[in-house]
Amino acid sequence: MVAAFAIVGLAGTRLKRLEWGGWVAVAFSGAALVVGVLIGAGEMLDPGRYTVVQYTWLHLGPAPGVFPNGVSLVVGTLVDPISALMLLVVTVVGFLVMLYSIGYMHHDRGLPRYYAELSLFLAAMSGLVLANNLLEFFLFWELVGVCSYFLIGFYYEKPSAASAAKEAFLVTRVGDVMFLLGIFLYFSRYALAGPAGLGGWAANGFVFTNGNQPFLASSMGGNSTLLTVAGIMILGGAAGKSAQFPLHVWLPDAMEGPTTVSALIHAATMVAAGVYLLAVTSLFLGFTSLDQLVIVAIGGFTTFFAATMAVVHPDIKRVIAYSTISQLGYMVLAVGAGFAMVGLFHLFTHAFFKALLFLAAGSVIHAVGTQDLFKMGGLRKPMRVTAAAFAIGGLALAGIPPFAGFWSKDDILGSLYSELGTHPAYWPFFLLAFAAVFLTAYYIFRAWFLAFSGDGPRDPTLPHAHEGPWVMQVPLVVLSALAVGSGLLIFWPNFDTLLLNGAGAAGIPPVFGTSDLLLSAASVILAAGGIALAWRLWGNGRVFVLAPTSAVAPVRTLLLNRYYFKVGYDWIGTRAVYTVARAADFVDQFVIDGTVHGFERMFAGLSERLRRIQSGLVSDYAAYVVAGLLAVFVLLLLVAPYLIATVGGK
Amino acid sequence: MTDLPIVGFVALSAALLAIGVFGILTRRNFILLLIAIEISMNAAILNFVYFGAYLGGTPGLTGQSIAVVLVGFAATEVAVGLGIVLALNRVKGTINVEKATELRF
Amino acid sequence: MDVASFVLPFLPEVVLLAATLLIFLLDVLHVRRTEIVGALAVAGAAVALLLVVADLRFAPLASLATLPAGRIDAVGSPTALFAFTSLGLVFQGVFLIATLLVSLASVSRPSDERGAPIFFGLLLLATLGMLLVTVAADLIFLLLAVELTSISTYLLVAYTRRDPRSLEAAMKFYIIGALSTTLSFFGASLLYGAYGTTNLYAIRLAAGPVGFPVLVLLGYGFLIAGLAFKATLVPFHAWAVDVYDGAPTDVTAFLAGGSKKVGLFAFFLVFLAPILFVRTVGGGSPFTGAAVGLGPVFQLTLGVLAVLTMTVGNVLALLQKEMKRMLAYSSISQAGYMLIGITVGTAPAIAGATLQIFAHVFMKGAAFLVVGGVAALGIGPLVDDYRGLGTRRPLLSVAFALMLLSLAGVPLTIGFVSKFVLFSAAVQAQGFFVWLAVAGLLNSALSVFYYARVLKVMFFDPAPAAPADRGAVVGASGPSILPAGGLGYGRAVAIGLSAALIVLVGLYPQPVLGAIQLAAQHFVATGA
Amino acid sequence: MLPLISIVLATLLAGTVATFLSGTKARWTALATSLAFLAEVAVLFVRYPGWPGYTGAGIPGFAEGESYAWIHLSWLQINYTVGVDGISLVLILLTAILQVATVIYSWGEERRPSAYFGLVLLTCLGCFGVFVALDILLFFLFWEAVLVPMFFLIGFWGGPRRRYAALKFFVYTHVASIVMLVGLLALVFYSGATSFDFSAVDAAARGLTGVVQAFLFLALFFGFGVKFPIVPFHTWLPDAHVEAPTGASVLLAGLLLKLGGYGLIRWAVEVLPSGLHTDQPILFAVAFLSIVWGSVLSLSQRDLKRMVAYSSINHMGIVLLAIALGSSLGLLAAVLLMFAHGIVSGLLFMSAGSVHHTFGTRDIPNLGGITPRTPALSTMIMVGSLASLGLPALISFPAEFTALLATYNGLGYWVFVPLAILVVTAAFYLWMMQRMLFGPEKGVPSDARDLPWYEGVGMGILVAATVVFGILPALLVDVIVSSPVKGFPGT
Repeated sequence: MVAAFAIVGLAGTRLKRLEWGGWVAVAFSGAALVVGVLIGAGEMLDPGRYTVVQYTWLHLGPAPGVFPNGVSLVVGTLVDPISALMLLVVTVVGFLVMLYSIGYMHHDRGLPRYYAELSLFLAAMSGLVLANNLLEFFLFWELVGVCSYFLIGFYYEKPSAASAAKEAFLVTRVGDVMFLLGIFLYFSRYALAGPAGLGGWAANGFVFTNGNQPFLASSMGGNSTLLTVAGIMILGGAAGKSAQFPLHVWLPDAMEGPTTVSALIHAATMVAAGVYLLAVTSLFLGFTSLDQLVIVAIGGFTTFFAATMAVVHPDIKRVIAYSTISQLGYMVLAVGAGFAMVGLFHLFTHAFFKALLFLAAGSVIHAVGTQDLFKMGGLRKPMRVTAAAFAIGGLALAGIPPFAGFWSKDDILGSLYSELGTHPAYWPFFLLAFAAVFLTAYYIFRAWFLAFSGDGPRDPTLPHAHEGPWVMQVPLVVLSALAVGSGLLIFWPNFDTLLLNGAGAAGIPPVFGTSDLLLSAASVILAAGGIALAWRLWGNGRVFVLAPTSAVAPVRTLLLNRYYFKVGYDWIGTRAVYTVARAADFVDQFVIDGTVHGFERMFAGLSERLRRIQSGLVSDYAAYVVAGLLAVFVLLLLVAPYLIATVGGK
Repeated sequence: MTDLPIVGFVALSAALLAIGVFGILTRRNFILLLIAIEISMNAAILNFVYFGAYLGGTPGLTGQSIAVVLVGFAATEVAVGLGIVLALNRVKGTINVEKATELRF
Repeated sequence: MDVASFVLPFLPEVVLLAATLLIFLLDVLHVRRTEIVGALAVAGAAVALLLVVADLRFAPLASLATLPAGRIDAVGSPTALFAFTSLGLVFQGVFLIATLLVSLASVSRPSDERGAPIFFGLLLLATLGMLLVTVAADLIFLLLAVELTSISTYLLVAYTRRDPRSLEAAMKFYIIGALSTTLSFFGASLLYGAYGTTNLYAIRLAAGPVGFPVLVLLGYGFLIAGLAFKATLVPFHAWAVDVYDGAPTDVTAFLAGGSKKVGLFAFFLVFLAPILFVRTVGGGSPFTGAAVGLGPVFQLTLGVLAVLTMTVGNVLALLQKEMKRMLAYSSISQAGYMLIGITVGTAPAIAGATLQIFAHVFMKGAAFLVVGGVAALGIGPLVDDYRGLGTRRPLLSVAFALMLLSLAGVPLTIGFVSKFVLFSAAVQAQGFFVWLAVAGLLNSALSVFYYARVLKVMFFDPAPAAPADRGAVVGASGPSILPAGGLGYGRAVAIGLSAALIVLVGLYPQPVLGAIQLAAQHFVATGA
Repeated sequence: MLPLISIVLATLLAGTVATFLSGTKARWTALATSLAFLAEVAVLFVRYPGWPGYTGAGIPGFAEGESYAWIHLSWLQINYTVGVDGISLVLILLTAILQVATVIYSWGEERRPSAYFGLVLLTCLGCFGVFVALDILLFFLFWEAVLVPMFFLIGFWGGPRRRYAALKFFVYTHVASIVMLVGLLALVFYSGATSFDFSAVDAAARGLTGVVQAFLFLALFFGFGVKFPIVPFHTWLPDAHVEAPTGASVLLAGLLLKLGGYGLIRWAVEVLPSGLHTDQPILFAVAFLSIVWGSVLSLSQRDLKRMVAYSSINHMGIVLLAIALGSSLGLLAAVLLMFAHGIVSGLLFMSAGSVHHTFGTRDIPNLGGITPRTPALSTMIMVGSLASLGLPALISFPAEFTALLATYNGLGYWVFVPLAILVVTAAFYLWMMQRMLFGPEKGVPSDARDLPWYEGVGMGILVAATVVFGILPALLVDVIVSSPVKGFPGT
């Protein structure tokens, strides 16, 4: 069933040569949506059902050492509550973005390529969430990375787009490498050190399940250096994909791609795969407490760190991109603290309201042809739907009840807060995450006010704005509904059980909805404060100009320059590495080849010198004969007997 | 016959060989070279004679007869040498081996 | 004594002698046409070769246990002048093949009427000397037979009598040759003094020297020097380059392909005995006083000579710009390889060296025949003059390339098989000899440089703008695939035959190698 | 029983000769031969697993074996012995695929096509021979026989510095062959093997002491290693590749480098396991050096072909690493990697060749934004690059994954070195694509056309192989695993 879906997605890529290719893609993604909803609904109505389909892909035979029982690589699908949830996100957002693209991408060249790549992405992403083992997970993980690479570089004539695509691939590649090492470490951990009956884990192909039951982290137990390193490596992989500090640099640059791509890949699905990976790992494989601290630290820090950069950016898409990094930080934080389900819940809601924000931003860009917030203004009049959608997304992001973001973000903060007693080391990161709530509300409404409030565009050369076609509006409306409603899922009677079943059996504290009312109130007040500040500075067409002499001006420069991370990475990536490469090239050409040529010259010189003895004068030749005779005598009478006597024969 | 001072005789022929070889190394005139070759050849012939005499009996006779053969051979060899001298002289106008160094290196 | 029983074993030699006499007789009768005289020489060599091969074929080589009566009398006797050995027979075959190829190539050569009888007559006479060397059982007889070859070849080099280069070559050849002869005879006289006999078998069988022990080493030392001249070992090699260069190219082919092997076979006869029958010389080592086996002493000395010869030959060939001199240096280095076989001294090694010598006829001898043919096409003597030959003369170039590749020891050629057998024999002997194999292999790696350079020039470099093909008789313009175009059919056949054998034996060496192996085992087992 | 391998050899030989003689029709002869070869290899493949009862003339562990006396002397027993096992079969398949692709790709060769195609077939013949030979002399013969046609291909059809490159190639590989030959001979004679056959040598070598094994292994390692090529004996490779005509480059990277890997497995690792064990640190050091060096140097190259050539050094370094692990998992990885690299580097070299034909230069900085003008060529470059940097669903991924897994299995955290280098590998391919394929158009002549049909088909075959075996690597793995890897504990 699910495998068929992947094939449908792949087959879809082949049909895109036609003029109406976009609609074909929409149709296929619609079919996928139906399948996804069916699966999701099935899990919701009958939670705790695990459906495993599995084939052996490769049998590599036994390997003495770490894998004495042999290694099999399998492919298969595992449908469980969390994968169903993810699949729902992917198919819903995928379908809506496809639909939206019909309008948004209308004027672009290379549409067959666009739809083919997008379809391939959807197929790969679906495969990723349904994978039943780490290897398959990694396989699709790489595939979505490549799709992302091509889609970021969709406008490949633009050097900045080509460069951003490369950057995205490379930075995530760093993460991938760590991920792969993490896989190996977990492999060996469960192949050798696992409890009885689990030794065959590796032989079974590293699947998450044992028969029809999931392997769960608690059954492994224990702390070890190996497991710690493995966890850090998995975190590295996730950090690359989910753009966590310090591998966050690629995501803002990835905004070079079409906005639809940003919405689907770089907001809702692919970047969330990192969080999904962490969640899956924490549920099935287990993190040590040190790992957890590191993950919490990374997540908490990223949350705040990315939010600060969003505060000053003039580009509407990049503001949302930083926001994505920041929100992903929340999820990482939650997973790290042991609340995988909570993190996934935020992932779920975030996918909808962030896709909404992007699509709304896309609508704006479609209308005015620029991404610079400071050129826009007063757009709420000609674009009512978009303005409303952006506002709903913003409210959800800011965490204002009853919008979806409130429920999930509040849950994260609450869960973390409940852990502070046992883990005082989490305090600073809790505070950072808490502070980020304020920043989040501020920057997203700064963007809203800049774009939509006021009387008209600040740059009068902008074209007259108008709302997009219905194919663009429908997704906005649907996503708006989801941005409001998806958080309410928390009140679904089965929802608790649904997610608990993923975790409860594992013995992970099923903390869910343990929000402290006081804490919730504080965060809502903080968010409201952020919105108010934004109104104060930017509302109603105001433009807040920071005096260059102000004390915070250097901070602003620092933020605008993204803490100089990009500069530093560029330096490493080009200057440092290329210098080493040039040096190596020099060694190759002059030292190694030079040595060889030196030998050549030596022989040539020897040849030249020896040639001289061939003087042409016969008396010389006779002299050589005599010299040779004497040499033979020396050899025969002295050297040979001496050598034989000392070395002892031949 | 066995009390021949054989060491002395061999020393003599060795000296003869040395003289001949010295001549070959130092002379530049082809004719003189031929003479030097003959001198050194005679050292070998003399050796056969001494040793023949020293060994005596049938083995001794072998040496003597070899000496006779070698004398004939030496003559043949010199004749060929002279033929080359003549040809060389006709073509090059000289029999100085120093002048014949066209082939070298 | 029954004349027939004396003459019959010498049938090949007699045939050659008869042909030689006939040629000189016809000369007197003013019948000097190249075709007639050449045909006579070819016929003589061919008949002799057939007789040798028939002997090899029908003599029950396969059985080592029972030695046949008749021509092969392997044991020899302490008083005999001759001993017919199967290995000697193999060498007779090698020599006759060389002669046959050279005379075949020279048959249709445009040469002056006056020169033909001298050329072919001397060629056969030299061959006669070579054949006699292979049956020698007596040191003096051996040296005299060598001299018969030497003197004939001195004259052969000079036979044009007008070319100053040839005459210069002959002069050098003669002087160094005569000096070496002197040294050889002097050495022989010392051995005679030490052992009281000049018979090789008697020397071998003698318990020890009757005279002064040091004479033995000195005598062998002189013999090494004297015979090394013929075998072109470094540092006794200097003449060879100039002579190979200055001599008429077909004579060079004969010198390189044929007569130089005489020296090597003489090494076999003279030195294998002390190596194989490791006996001590009284008096012992000057260092320890202990008795020293002759074998190791010779092996070390010859090993040093072998390495020196290979290396110097190859290094000097590296930069040679003239084709003939390059091939001459290569020829010197090949002698070094062959000497490895003698140094190791086991039956496999001797077989390897013999095969190498056999192969060298087709590789180097035929290569010089090609050079002679190319010169007849009006192409200059420098390696660079061969530019573009590959396009203009594809077949000739391919044949030449085969010979060079074979010299370099590239597989699928006879040169590879021979080196393979030789070096594997050295490795098999283990110890010190492995290093000989390594030295040999490294040298053959070095040699690839200059062979490859010729290939590069022939096939990759563009032909010179002005066609240098003016001497070509057939197909003067444009590529000609006619094998004989301008070469003469005899030469074409000789070259083609050699190239074919290089590949055929390279692919399936069993028949040749099997015979050589038996001969070598025979040689080692019976002491000669 | 059909002497199948001899039939294949005869087919190739006849085809080669016919091609040499068929003048302007040579490409057709060559294509016919190649297709026949491919069909025969397919038969070999189909018959391979569990062909009942016939394991060859007493050659344990091999199928389709044939053995005939060749040179039998008292101390040399040399046979014409051939046979295949899983390892060789996979590499033979690679040979056949590359041969077909190369012949089609080179369809437009106008300079002396008969000689060109003849030499191409001869090279493949030699490689096939190396993969089937089970006798030391036969092996060496084919081994060397590959050099000569390649020398001519580079030297005659190559680029401006072709003579230097051809000579360098020949000399390097020839010197290595000689060391290898000494090693093999010593192997026979020191072990006292009764014949030059693999089985005999393999059996006898077990009796060698550890020191001798280690020493012999080193000699063989050097001999095979230069072909790999291992750093620091690698400098012939970039020069040879850059100057070689495209077809020759493909064969050079796709097949000739594999000879080194195959030789090392067959004649050193399997025969001298304890030698491998002793020398392992050296091998690891060399492998890591090659991996890092090849990758870092790829970064600094401007010439597309040179870049790909250096990346070959990197990939073959991983192969060496996998072999050096001395585990059956490692060997499996090595063989898979060799297959993958053969196909992918072939594709990349063809791309580089087409870039050169189309734009007159391969200088990456001088080209830019070629995709709109030559979409097919760009696609090929992308597929090749992505495959080379290990994208899943393409052939390199299962191979690299297995190799890394094996490395982790054997070396633990050291696996981080090749892993980290994966980033560098990605970097230079991405850099190349960014500059050459994307961005504003630069350096594209006005008459530039996309791939001619034959180049497209030639590359298409390789792309197909990349995808098919990438998705279904079990086709290869099952064959490799089914053959018992000789000489390892735990198998």
